[in-house]
Amino acid sequence: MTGPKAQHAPIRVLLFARYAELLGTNVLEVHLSPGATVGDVLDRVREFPGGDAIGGSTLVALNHRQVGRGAPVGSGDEVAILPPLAGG
Amino acid sequence: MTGPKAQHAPIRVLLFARYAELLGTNVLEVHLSPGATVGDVLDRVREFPGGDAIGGSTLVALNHRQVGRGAPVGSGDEVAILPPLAGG
Amino acid sequence: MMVLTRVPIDLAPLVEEVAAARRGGIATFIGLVRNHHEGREVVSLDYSAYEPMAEAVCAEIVAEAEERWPVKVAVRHRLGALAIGDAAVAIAAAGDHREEAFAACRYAIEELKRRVPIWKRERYADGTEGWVEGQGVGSREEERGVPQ
Amino acid sequence: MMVLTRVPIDLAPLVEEVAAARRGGIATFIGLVRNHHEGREVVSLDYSAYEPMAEAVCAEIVAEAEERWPVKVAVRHRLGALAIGDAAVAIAAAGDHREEAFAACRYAIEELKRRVPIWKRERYADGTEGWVEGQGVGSREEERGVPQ
Repeated sequence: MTGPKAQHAPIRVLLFARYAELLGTNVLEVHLSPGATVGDVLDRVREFPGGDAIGGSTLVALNHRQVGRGAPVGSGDEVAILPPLAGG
Repeated sequence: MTGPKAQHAPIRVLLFARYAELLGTNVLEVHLSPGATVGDVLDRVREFPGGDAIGGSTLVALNHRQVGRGAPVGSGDEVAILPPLAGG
Repeated sequence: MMVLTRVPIDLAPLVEEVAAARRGGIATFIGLVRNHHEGREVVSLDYSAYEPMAEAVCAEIVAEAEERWPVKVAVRHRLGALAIGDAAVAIAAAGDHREEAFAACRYAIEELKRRVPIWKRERYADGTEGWVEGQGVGSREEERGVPQ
Repeated sequence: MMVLTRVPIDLAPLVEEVAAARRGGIATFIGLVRNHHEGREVVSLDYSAYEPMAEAVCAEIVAEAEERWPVKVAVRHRLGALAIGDAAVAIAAAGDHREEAFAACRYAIEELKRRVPIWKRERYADGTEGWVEGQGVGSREEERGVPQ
């Protein structure tokens, strides 16, 4: 029942501020196997040109909520990689 | 050199809020002997009708500055007897 | 700028008075006339002051705050008849950073309540009136602690 | 009410939003664009946000403050190009008494700076530009302390 497409669910990754500048885009799409986590998304994004600037402690949000590296991600999820915040 | 008039220097006493209401006036004039203190002014004011309501810990100002009971007063001084404050 | 005013207090001119290009944070406090006090329904009130002393003490408090922190502070206090919801007092404190702005604003309102000769007479829904004896120096709560 | 806005922030509507007849004290905070940062002269800046998350986190912070203290809180944060002296953020907190108004206002600005996904790019007098890495979660200062 599970074909090759299901094994490579597309996940939308948003980049902001310094990270958007370094990677030259505000949005990426990554394909990961079922069971993938936020940590896997980060690892994949770090492979893009400029992605190695994303620090190990970078804040990540999954569908608008802060999550840890272990949070599972799947098709349709929106992962946001957030550089150090500077509001206020 | 010092006549009877100098021994009875007039001191202007201002009353506010509850005290003005109790004594029926905003201002009194009291005459005291040279060497009199704020404490003497308070004792004299307490002799006026309604004056016994002025509490022992009442705040007193001499020429716009808070002072203790021992501060000397003389002719031309303005003594203000201040009920509990309620600004703000 | 005079502290005491008989017209409604607007916060905007106070904020402008303290703002400056190098200041990053402004903390303000507005004290409003409440519709209740110690369980009684308040309908309006009157503030009166020993005016020259109140101006002098407020200027002193502002100077103290500005000496203690790198801030600029502005204060207004209304006198006369006030309705529920009217601003009785407003304070603005601007500093380079929010820590000192908050600290100076808080200092100013606490000292104002403690030291400035202003009195408040409330009118209640049942038709009675009464002087409010607040938390200032000389209040009943403090009577035992004040040296004679 | 939306938190994020691209038009100048006016404090008055925030104060109105939180005021009510039984509330006696309103504490506010305004964060302004400063003309200097870490020794460099700033001429203007741009704020950007992860907008839906920023709205959600601000709503969460307001709800936390209103649960922790008996207060009503309102928040605005500006986005886009700002000039020196413009208000970047404004917070108003109204409570029965000033203690809770100050505490809630302070809580809201601290949490906003720590948790809301907003970024700031400064333009300096020497023609260069730079991202400001503030005190929020994920900032360089905190990197060592954040669990992986």
